Amino acid sequence: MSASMKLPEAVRAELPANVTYAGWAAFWVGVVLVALGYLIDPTRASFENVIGYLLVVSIAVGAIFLLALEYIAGAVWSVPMRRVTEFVAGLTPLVPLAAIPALFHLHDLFHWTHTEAVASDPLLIAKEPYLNLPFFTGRFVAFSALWILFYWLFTRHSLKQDTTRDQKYTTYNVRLAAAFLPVFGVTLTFNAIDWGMSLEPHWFSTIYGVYFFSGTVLAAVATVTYIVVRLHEAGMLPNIKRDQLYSLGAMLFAFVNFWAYIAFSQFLLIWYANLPEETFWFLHRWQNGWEYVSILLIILHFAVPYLVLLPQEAKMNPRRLKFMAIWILVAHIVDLYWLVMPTYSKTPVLDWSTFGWPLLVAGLVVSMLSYKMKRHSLVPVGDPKLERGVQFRI
Amino acid sequence: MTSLDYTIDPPITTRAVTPAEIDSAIAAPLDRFPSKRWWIAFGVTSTMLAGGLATIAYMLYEGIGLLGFNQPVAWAFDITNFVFWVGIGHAGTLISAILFLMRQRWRNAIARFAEAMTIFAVLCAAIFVTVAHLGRPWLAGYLFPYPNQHALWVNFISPLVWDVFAVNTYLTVSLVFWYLGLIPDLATLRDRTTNAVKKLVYSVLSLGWRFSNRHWSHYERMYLILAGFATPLVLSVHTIVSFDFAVSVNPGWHTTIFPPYFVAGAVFSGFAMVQNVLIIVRKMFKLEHIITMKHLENMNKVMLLTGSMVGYAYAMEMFVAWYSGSQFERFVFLNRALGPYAWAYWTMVSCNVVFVQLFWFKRLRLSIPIMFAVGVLVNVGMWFERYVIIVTTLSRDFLPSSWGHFSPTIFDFGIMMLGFGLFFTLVLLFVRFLPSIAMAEIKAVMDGAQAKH
Amino acid sequence: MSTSSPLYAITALFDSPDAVLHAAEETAKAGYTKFDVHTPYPVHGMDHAMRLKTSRIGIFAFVFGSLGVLSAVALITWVALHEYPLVIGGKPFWAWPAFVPVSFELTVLLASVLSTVTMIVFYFKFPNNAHPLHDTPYMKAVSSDKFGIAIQANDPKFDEKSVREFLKSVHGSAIEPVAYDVEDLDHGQQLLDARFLAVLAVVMFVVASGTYFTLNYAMYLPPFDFMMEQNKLKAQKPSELFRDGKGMRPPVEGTIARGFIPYAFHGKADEAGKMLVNPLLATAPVIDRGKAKYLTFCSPCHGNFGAGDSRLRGQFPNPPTLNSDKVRNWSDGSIFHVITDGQNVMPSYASQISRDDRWAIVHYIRVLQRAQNAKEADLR
Amino acid sequence: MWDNYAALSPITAKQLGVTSGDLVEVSTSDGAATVPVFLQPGQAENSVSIALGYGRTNAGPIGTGIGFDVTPLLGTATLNGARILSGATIKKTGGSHEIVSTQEHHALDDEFTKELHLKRKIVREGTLAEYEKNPNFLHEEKVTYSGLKWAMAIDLNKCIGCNACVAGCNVENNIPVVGKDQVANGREMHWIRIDRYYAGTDAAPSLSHQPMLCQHCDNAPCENVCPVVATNHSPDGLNQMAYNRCVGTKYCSNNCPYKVRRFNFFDWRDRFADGYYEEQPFDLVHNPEVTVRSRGVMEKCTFCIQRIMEARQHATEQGRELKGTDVKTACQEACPATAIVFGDMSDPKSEVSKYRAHTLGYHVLEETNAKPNVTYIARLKNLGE
Repeated sequence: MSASMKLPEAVRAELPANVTYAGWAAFWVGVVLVALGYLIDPTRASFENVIGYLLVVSIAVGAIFLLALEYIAGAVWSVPMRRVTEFVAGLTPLVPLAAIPALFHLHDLFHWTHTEAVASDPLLIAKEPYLNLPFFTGRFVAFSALWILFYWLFTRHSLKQDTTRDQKYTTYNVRLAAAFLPVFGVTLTFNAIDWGMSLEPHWFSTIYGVYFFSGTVLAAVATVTYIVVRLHEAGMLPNIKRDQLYSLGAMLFAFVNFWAYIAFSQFLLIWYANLPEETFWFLHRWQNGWEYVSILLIILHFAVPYLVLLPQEAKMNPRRLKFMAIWILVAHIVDLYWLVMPTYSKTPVLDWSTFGWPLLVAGLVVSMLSYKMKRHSLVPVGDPKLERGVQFRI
Repeated sequence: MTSLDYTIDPPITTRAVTPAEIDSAIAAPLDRFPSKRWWIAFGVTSTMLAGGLATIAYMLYEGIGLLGFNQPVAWAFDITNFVFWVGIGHAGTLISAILFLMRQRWRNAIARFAEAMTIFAVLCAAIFVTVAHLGRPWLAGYLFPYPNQHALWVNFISPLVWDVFAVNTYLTVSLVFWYLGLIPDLATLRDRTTNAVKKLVYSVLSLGWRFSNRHWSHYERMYLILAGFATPLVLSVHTIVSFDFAVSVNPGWHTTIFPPYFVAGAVFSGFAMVQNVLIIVRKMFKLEHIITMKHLENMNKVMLLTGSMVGYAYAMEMFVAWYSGSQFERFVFLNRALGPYAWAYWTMVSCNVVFVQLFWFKRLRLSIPIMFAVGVLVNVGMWFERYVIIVTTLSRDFLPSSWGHFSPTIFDFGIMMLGFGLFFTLVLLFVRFLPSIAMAEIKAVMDGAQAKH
Repeated sequence: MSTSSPLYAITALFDSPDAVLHAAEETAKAGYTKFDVHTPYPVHGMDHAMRLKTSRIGIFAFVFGSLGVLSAVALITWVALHEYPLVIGGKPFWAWPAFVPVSFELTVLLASVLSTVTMIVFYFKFPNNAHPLHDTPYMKAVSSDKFGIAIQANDPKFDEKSVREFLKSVHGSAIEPVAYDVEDLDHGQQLLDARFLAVLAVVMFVVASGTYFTLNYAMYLPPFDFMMEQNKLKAQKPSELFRDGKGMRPPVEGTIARGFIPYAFHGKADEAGKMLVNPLLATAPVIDRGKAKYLTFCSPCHGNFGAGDSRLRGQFPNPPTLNSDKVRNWSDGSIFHVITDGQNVMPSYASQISRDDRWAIVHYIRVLQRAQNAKEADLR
Repeated sequence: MWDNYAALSPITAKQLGVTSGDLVEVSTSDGAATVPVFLQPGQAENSVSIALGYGRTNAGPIGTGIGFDVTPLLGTATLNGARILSGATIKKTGGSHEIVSTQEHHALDDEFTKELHLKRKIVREGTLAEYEKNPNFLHEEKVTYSGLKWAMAIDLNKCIGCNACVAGCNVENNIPVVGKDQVANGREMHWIRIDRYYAGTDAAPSLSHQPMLCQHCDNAPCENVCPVVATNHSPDGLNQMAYNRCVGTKYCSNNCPYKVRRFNFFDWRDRFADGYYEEQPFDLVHNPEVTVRSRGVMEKCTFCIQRIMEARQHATEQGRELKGTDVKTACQEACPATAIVFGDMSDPKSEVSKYRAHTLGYHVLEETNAKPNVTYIARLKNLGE
């Protein structure tokens, strides 16, 4: 490439103090709401805890997936913004913490933990080798450990490159990504089965893991998009052009469609075959007020983002991207709510306690970003693909 | 690993070539009399085609009972081959549309070829699902919604009607997409040739294209839009093919993961077929510098990815069948692995999941004999995947009283031959009569092709 | 290329994309509007350099896509709810999840095909193989590896000399004039050409009649006429197996079918009138039944009220009134006999009207007679 | 079953070292005959049963040369008297004969496939003692409908498995004979069949049988998948077939949990024995009220719709509503044990409604939610405990 291009220097930008304070405030308000929820109604709080946990998983582990995707595909457009993804993935070590309160209330959450219920239910007896507490806990620990390990390796290599500028770290990470993808597929699926599907232990759907995956990627891309656009607007990411934003917008658009495709496939097949062993799960979500949540989900998670992001111009418009990123995150939270809460309640429930975990997670993301930005360059200056990434044009 | 330099864009061709050289390299096979090897290959494939057509004709005369299927296995080779060919057809659109949207420049060298193979494969599939499958193929028109005096329309609830719409849409849109890409190349050929007949044909086919930038401007936008349509379309087609099974109540067919799983499998087998054919074509027509090892390696990587997705789906099916606790589900999957058709199941697993893992190793990924062998095995495996899904499921479903066995007859192999004969005959004619690499697209991504401002 | 034919454009060739991009910018800057750049592949940034507007083809795609989804939903809804509603698998008539795949496919089909056709026909004015640029050395060059600019003669600022100089100033080589071929002169868009329309009409006729023939005849030609010619003996069809050639076998002489009561008074009107007694009581249901059967079978001749005043009056020997003294004085048996056996031109109705219904009709005729000849006592 | 055979219990067969299809020579004091073996769990040990009437030399195109002539076993004394002979011997001759049965034999010792009919609740049984203790040991879901709706009930307690219903149905509905080779390939055409299952062990087998026909499901999986609406639902609850519209995709058969649909793989009538079916007087044999189906068409039990239509015509002629009792199906008429009941299930007083409401009534494969209209009455066995 042309020598005229000047490589960016390490960028040490810090979030404005008020943003950092707002992040901490949101976090602590969230913590208080969650704690209050546990004091008042532990059962409901633990269900909301599951939503919060799955939200953190989808943002943090989804971000690791985005890192792996960049390396394995040899993508260059995302290199100038990769640090943001790494910072978001920085939530990974906190992921297990988000599940700890719920771990103390597994009995409230999971019907299959009730030994007397299992004893009289042939289906649950059949599932016992998988659905039992020691194995469940074991899986939880193993999955968390794997995620943290891969997060740590990815970012360690990337950060080392800032100073050494050695291309071998890219090669390391490419190999790491190849190793991570199968691990990601298996862990994310079984984590979703454990914390989502087994809430209604009689129900089963083979596509559940893929469904959760589509939401995961969407949540991670939306988080990264929002942060990138905000930092770009604040002048902290000068290398980002419309071309890079377009790629983010296209990913959002693609995964909005992918989610709709997976969700519709699952619904259509179960609706069509009309087998009682499967339909009851959707019937729970189509009765007593849940039908409004279901319709809302279609509008929030598919119809609106689809129409808004459809024009080519929209995918590179920073304001619209910022707006849609938040929109999609909200839709993702509604999606998790729709997956989890019908098990808890026959009718939809919504009050202050519902907002505890989303606030907590939002605060956590901002605080994590602020913390990481103080310590590391906002641009992976040592990455050999950086220059190509900066020059990327659609 | 020092050989890789991440700071530079990977080159498109292995050695520097000028646009004029591209033209002559690609147009060369069209200008000379075909080689003896081409004629031998053509002789073999057209004989297969003729044999297949004879089989179909005899079946039309005598009845599809000549095939081996029975009660309860009422679908067998016919639908296996249909799904197989539709699947093969998926690589083309994936390469031409999805990789285009992802701005993977390497796809330009193989897109034309893959698109052509899509069209040929979908044609094969269409033949299987009509004449080799229907009890009364002469009434295949009933599958289309047309106004008639009975006021009776098609059943829009039936997945088979979705199939009719999906396959026809896919065929039409693929043709449009392929033809749109061909127009500039046909114009180039028109301007190159000195033969009056060829000139007339190319002139008519190129519709008067004259490389005007006022046209390119619309053309590029249209190409992007078509790619945007083709991407969900390609997903929808194999999704709908998977619905053919998944909407049923049969355990082993009714599985919610079928849509993404079938799409992954289709891309998997399609890439294997494209890779196999390209290995031969690049050798025969000396195009190694344009269709490079990098192309083959990338295709192998996609195969590794999709093969692993297929493996994931197998594992999920097995796990959830167990997890469901339903005795029907559990039985069907145990029966697949241990029952009378276990040999087919394990052929499928080893070909689709195990062998393709060789591509983890760069050296094997770059070895032409190995990758060719794996590509063939993948297609064998994917054929058996459909066979396993269809035949084992049907042979032992709900009522043990109605269980049965399927064994193919010679006519089953006859219709199978028809598919391969038709496909490879069309491929041979294609490389002989049309530019098998998109000249304009290659030129557009070569070094120095775009202004450096 | 005769010198007498009018000039189309002056062309110049360039060797690199940078050169042509620069030249195009300059051309636009110089105020030429009717010019075109020809490149073997799309050169990025050229739209901007030529000051072209962004293509609006996407709007067509959106419109055609919307048309596709609307037409699919409209067709399916009409079929499922109005044209032929059928119960299928216990699903609702309007089973919307099942309609999504077809709607999607039609959307993609119409959007892709129609917008491509729109682009080729309306934007490109194709098919058009009679453009002056065709078969020029210029075209041969730009179709392979050269880049060219053509400034057209119909540009308001066009002046041959200044254009040549301008092209030279932007480092164009091979600056050549391109003239119209004589026969090219009038050839623009030829979609409405009479010959083209004639060909189109022939194609339409062949396709339409072929489709009609295929759908209505070819699909049922032998040997595919299996179920039209079924190997079974339908009622009243002949059979070669029997000497008399009749497929339906007459009952053996002297036997009667179960449930069949023979009529003993064929041709014996007087006896029937004396011996037969109406077995039915004149209850309201019986009279209603008689009325229904009377209105079906009798009223076409005898009129709705038995007055013999139907529309057939004057066409045949006039149907008699049933209210005459003669008929009023008949016994029930006589009326029954006439219905059963016929009289004069009136045929037997025994095969159409069941025995009980004939007796019910008799009751109803009595009702009609009494209504027409009501006594004062009846009115009370 | 296409030929006749020597039925042996699995244990006796093992002692003799023979298995299904092996030829054996059976000899009595009067003579000997060679017959293939067919294993029949439940056959008494050291006994053999053989059907007479096969192996004829002059019985027309269909009957000639089918099976084995065993009359030599009968002496003049036994020919007209008791057909139970003792003192017979069996000898393995070597060689084998292909025996074609419409139902596969499943080994009783294969844990994988053993007794699936009970595990899957296809055949439900109880004991008399169990029933006396708790009549509600089966649970039946009740659904209410309005208007005339056809339904059938089959009492497994009464059914003796004689196949008379199969024969009655074949004659009524123009069902073709397909030939041994086609039966061997699983292409028999019967609209109603007797499913038989074994349970227990070779030494103490228990037999269950069950007439199986189209269940005329309310949520029929077959109807959804037909692309040309050749199969759909009538307002009176019949799952009906429009043969003329059928193009033969066969998906309906695949999606039928009961596998009761039958496909015309060939035009059986011109195929079998040199077009034998097309000769005179076969046009007289066929029921003129029933379509003679051609090749490429799917068919199945119609609940004798031609009889329903005829009854409806009579009712209309008589100016009254059609009643459930007006129609008897061919299988119902043929059943010597009156195990089959047919009628209007909307009428709570009809016999079929009472069967449906019976505590022993159940539907096969209720898990599929197909809502069948054929009710089976669970069989009670008196084990005499």
